[in-house]
Amino acid sequence: MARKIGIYVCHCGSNIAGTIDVEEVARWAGATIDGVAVARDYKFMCSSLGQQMIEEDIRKKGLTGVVVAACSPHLHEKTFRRACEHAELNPYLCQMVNLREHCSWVCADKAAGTAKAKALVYAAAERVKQQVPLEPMEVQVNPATLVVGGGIAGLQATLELADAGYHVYLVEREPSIGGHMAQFDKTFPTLDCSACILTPKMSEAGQHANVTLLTYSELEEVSGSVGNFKVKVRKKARYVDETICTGCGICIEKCPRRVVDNGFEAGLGQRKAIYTPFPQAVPRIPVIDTAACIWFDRGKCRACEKLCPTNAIAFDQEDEIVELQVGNIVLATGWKLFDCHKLPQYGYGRLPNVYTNMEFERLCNAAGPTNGKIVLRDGKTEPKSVAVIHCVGSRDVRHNESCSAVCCMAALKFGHLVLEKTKAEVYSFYIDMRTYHKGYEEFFQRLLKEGMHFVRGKVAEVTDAARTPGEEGKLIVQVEDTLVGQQQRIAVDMVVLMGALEPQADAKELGLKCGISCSMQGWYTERHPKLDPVATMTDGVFVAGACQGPKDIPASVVQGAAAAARISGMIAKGHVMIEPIVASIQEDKCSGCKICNTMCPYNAIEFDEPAGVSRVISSMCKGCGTCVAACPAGAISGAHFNNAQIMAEIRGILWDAVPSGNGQAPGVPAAALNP
Amino acid sequence: MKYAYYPGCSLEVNSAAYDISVRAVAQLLSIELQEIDDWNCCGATEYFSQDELTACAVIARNLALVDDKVEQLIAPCAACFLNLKKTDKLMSDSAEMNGRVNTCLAAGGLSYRPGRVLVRHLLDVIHGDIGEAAVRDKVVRPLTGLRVAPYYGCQWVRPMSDVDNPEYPMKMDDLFTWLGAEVVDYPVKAHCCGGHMTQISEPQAFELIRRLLQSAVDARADMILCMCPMCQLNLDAYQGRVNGHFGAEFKLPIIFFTQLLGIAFGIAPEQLGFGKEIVAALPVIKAWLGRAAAAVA
Amino acid sequence: MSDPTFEPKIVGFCCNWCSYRAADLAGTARIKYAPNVRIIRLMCSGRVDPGFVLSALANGADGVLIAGCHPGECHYLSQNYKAMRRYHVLKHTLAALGLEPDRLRLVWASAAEGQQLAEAIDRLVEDIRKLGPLRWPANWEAEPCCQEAVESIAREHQEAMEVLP
Amino acid sequence: MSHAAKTKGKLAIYWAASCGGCEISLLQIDAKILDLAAAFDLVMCPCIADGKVRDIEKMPDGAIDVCLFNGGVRTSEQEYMAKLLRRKSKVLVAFGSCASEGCIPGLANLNDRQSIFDTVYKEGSATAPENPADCRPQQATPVPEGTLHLPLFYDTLKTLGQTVAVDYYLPGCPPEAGNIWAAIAAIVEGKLPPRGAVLGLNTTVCDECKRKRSEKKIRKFHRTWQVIPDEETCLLEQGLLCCGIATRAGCGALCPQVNSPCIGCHGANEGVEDYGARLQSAVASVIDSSDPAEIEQIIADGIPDPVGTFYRFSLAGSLLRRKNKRASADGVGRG
Repeated sequence: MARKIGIYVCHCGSNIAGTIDVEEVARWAGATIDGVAVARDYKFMCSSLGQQMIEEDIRKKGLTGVVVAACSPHLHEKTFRRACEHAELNPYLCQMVNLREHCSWVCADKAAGTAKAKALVYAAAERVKQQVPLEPMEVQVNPATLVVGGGIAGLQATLELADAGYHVYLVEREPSIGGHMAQFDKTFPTLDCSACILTPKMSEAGQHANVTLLTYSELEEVSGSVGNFKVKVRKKARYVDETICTGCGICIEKCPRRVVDNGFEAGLGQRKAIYTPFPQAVPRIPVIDTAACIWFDRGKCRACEKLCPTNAIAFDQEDEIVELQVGNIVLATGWKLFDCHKLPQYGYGRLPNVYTNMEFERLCNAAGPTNGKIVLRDGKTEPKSVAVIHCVGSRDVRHNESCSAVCCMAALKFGHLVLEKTKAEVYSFYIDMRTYHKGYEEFFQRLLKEGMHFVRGKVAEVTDAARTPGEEGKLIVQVEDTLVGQQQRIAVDMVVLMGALEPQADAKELGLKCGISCSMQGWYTERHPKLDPVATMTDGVFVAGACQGPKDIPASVVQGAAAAARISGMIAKGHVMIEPIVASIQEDKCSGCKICNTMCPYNAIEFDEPAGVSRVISSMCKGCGTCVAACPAGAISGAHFNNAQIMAEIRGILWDAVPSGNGQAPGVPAAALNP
Repeated sequence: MKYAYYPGCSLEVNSAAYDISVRAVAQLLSIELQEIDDWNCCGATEYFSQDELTACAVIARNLALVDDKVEQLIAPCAACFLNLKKTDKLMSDSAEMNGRVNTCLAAGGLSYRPGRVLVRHLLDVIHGDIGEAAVRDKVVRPLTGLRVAPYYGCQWVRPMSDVDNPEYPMKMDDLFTWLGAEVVDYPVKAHCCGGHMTQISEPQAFELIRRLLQSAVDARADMILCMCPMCQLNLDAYQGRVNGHFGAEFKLPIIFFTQLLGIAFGIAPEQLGFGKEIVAALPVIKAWLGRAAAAVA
Repeated sequence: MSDPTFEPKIVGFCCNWCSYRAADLAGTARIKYAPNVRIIRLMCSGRVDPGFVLSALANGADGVLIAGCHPGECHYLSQNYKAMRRYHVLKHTLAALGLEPDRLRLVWASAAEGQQLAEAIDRLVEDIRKLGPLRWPANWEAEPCCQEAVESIAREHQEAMEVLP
Repeated sequence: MSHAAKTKGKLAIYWAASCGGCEISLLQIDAKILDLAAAFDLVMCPCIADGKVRDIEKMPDGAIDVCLFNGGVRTSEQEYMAKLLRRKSKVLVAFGSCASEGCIPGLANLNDRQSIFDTVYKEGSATAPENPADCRPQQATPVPEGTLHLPLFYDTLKTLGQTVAVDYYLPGCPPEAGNIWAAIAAIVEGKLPPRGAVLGLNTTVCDECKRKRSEKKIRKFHRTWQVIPDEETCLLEQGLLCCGIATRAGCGALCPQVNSPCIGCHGANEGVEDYGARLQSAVASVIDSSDPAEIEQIIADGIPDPVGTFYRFSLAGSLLRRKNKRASADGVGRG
């Protein structure tokens, strides 16, 4: 049928018209490109008037394709597709030309800009002639949701969804939910006790009818796609039967083996071989640490088993794989602490009284190993002076270029706690003091009044090499006070290193399982850093909390709730529309060579043995087109990006490059040009 | 493997012990050293502060003189090591500098392509290329019970920190752990020895030296091991003056790490240049050998 | 051989998620770079079919740019590796067909690397400018003498027939 | 053949730049040749009958019912004949790989007239010693009787489709007798697909190959003489660069059957614009490495002659048609 193409060139005020002669481009297109029924330019195409103009042309002139030469499709493709839809033209018969981002804004010279613009428009016109109507695909949404990570962000998302009446599977790697927040004593800037605000949420999640807790468990495998994910979770053997255990704690009490607790107590305290991380753990069911347990070590003991009133100890328990079906996934896997050994000049690990921030959290915590007493490693001496060093592993090109966001406020909190609990002097060594949220700056001012000392400068080293008798037996902090412009040596009893927040070691691996990518550093990549920081590039997979980037508690809670809201919306609607940009296999052309099957990272291509052909499961296809390019038989076609369309685009974009004479590219055989 | 060898001026006279022990140890580890023919002074630290081009040209001459068939160069002196490395880098980073230096070299009928020669320090070669296993099975006299304080100084890792941790170097620590010595962990092992400060302002220099000696003594070290002639000179030759200045009683042998390495490998002390140091090291070593023998008996 | 007035025409294939967005970013940041690269959007560098590159050259392009997400950061997990493999094979073949290696280039650009992409484009354009025009189709444009030769045959045959009894 | 009764049609078979194998293959239709003879008068077939060009020239346009044209176009004479036969024939069939996509003669497009003549008349071991004076073919040579003419030898071999409009393509080097007969029968019975179509199957050789196939991961390509492949499993999976994945079916997987990889003589599958592009893309995609250096090594070791591998039969018909002339002049890409 005869093609009637409409071409619409946008001025975007002066954004495009400034460097491109848009009138000329429109005039030229109308005169030059074959099949163009109408070519116009307009101040702002995306304005309602601009859209109306396009819609009218479609109706009145019966356009079969529309080319909008304006800004990036990532900005306004939806807008103009909607306009076409209003005028009953299939939205996939609309093609955008990225004149603004890819041409006018990057070209210095108007002539060159206009020439480039013409080529881009020509390409789009040739392409749109090859485009065909497509219908978005509708997928039902399974109302159950998987939340990975039981820290504050994951808890928030879980409770929001559960309270909305939807079922949630909450998977947590540790024996208890709670995450880092459970280790803290106070929370800035209000100083309310972390446990007091967290534990109610934990127990609520533990008891909620709509929540299935899977603690001491890890995500094994994810398949399927938005609306219908299939998930495998590994429940690690606890050696305690959850169905019988009452959490009475006798086993823990009677267990003869004590070990240093490098997990929850950050190495400061001890725990038994059978343990719950902390008294308020949810669930209160203990786990046996096989590395420590005497039975696993020497085949003796079993004290816990003998003394358990409900015979819940099960030494024969094994890991079990649980299969779940969910519609959406929230990753809230949090962060890990920077390894302070990597900065030997600060002496962590060498100098006993150098602590990490997490160690210090436990030190301050009333429920911690010292019952909240701030004392040196000897366990009794109260420090007379404490130094808090900021940005340890953060804002440091050698380790993490980024700012860890929470350390300044945490450092101030530490300062307050020291001043409150001891008579010590407290020094903060900072690069910049970053206190930018509600009540934060006020907290900083409060600490200034409380008498915390602030030295602006990056600490060169922490050493025990005394130079003066006064320094003997102390830790000396060598620093240039950049405000005074002087080298200083400040002798203290205790040093706290504000270690950086880093991505979990296995963040990339987990991301791959869920089909989402990470930043160079390892933080999960959101769909849009500003306008969509909750969703990811993979539909149905959301991120919340510090796994997306360093965050404090309020920000994590916000993101957790936001993810939940997005998911509730999808569940309430019941279905999602997914772009029809998927691959399909023309079975009569397929010879079953099995090249394509290895191409798909989403296993969307299945092989039908009896028929001897491959098939694309369109609901699982993400439309990358790699198999289309790989198929040696040319049997696979990618909707909206098929060969005919791209080849037409190439010919169009080079309209001014083909030399005269018989320079046309050959077709062999001549007829073999169908998509 | 064959390396070009750049001894540098110090190793000719006051640090001859370093040169002797380097050659002895290298031979034993079958590190073939081919001394650069007609090498010249690296200009030490001063030249660069005077005139970068001159400094580079003077140093580049040595690189240009390296045999085409040899790809790596060993400079035992930390200052020479740094200067050679720095020159190569300045030339590869800036086409302009490269051009100007090569113009200078051309005057002498020479030329040098940046990156042609890889500048190494012996410590790095032994630690990396030879490696733990090979070093361990060369040991005939384990240094068990000997407390050593490795001293790195500045130029080994600063400003170019690609060979070791710039804040807290460890390679000499590793090496002597392999040899069975008790390596003391003292906090100032990468602090400055004062360099030429001794010529400018003795009180400052002496304070810097004292800190190093004090810290090593506090750590109950039997001796300090150096990898730089300047460091060795300052700590050894000025120890008396420092004692006088502070009324201290330091009597800490300061030797080159290659000398003790040689002992562990069973090379006779006289073949390692012992006796040239001012604070005698042999008595300490003999005493230790005595202790060791006693321990065995 | 290098002609400063020569403006190369280069086709760029960008993936929807990283490199195309990098180009968008270059725009939003008003980074000026050579106008010679004309970008075609694909969903993924894994969609780049060697045929696209050949078609571009056969249609008169002086060079081709393929841009994708950084290895390990592909929005489709690992598809840019397939692009990389094809790129190397194709380069191998094109070398044998006498294409200067500098005319085909693969670059990685994350959505945040507008500056880097702009620089990469400028470099490519400069390198190709040095090489001069490619004019691949001219390779098979018949020399005038061919037409002439065919006609002369026709003429001879005409004459031959006239002399028949 | 039932239609033998009605007035006989006229058949022309022409032979341009090709080896003659197509004619041999035609004869392999055996007894069917009688049916052919019954159906057609053979007005021209330089290989087996003495038809005169001038007779063809005298015919009215469209007088010939079917012309099977094999061979590519690499001289002025061949171009003349192609145009002549196009004019005179109702149905022009590009007969076999040479006419369709250039085939082996098309690999001459890796060189040009000059270098080919140099090879033949100067460097060639067979001819050069006989030719000390380095005589070259002249288009016109005056002799007492008048002027002798030789056709012009082109720089670039063209396919028939690049020279004149072709009605049908019959793939294969040579086309298998069965397929030839099927094509002729279809023509006679007028059961023809739309013009421009390829008379053959729309799938690839794997479809006809009995070998066991699984998902592919290749770490090393072997040359055929390096390994004795296992008879059961897919040759490509064994590291032999079997072109069957990309090659149009119709031969019954002849080569794989005898444990030898397909070399692609049937050309590309329906809808594929560039055979080599498809093949490289597929093969590259399953190279089992993500390290550029290693990939380059695998390719360099395993595919020393990429053009001869991916474009053995289709170079002249490919998107790029030939080697870059300017390059072959200044030596880029040589060796």
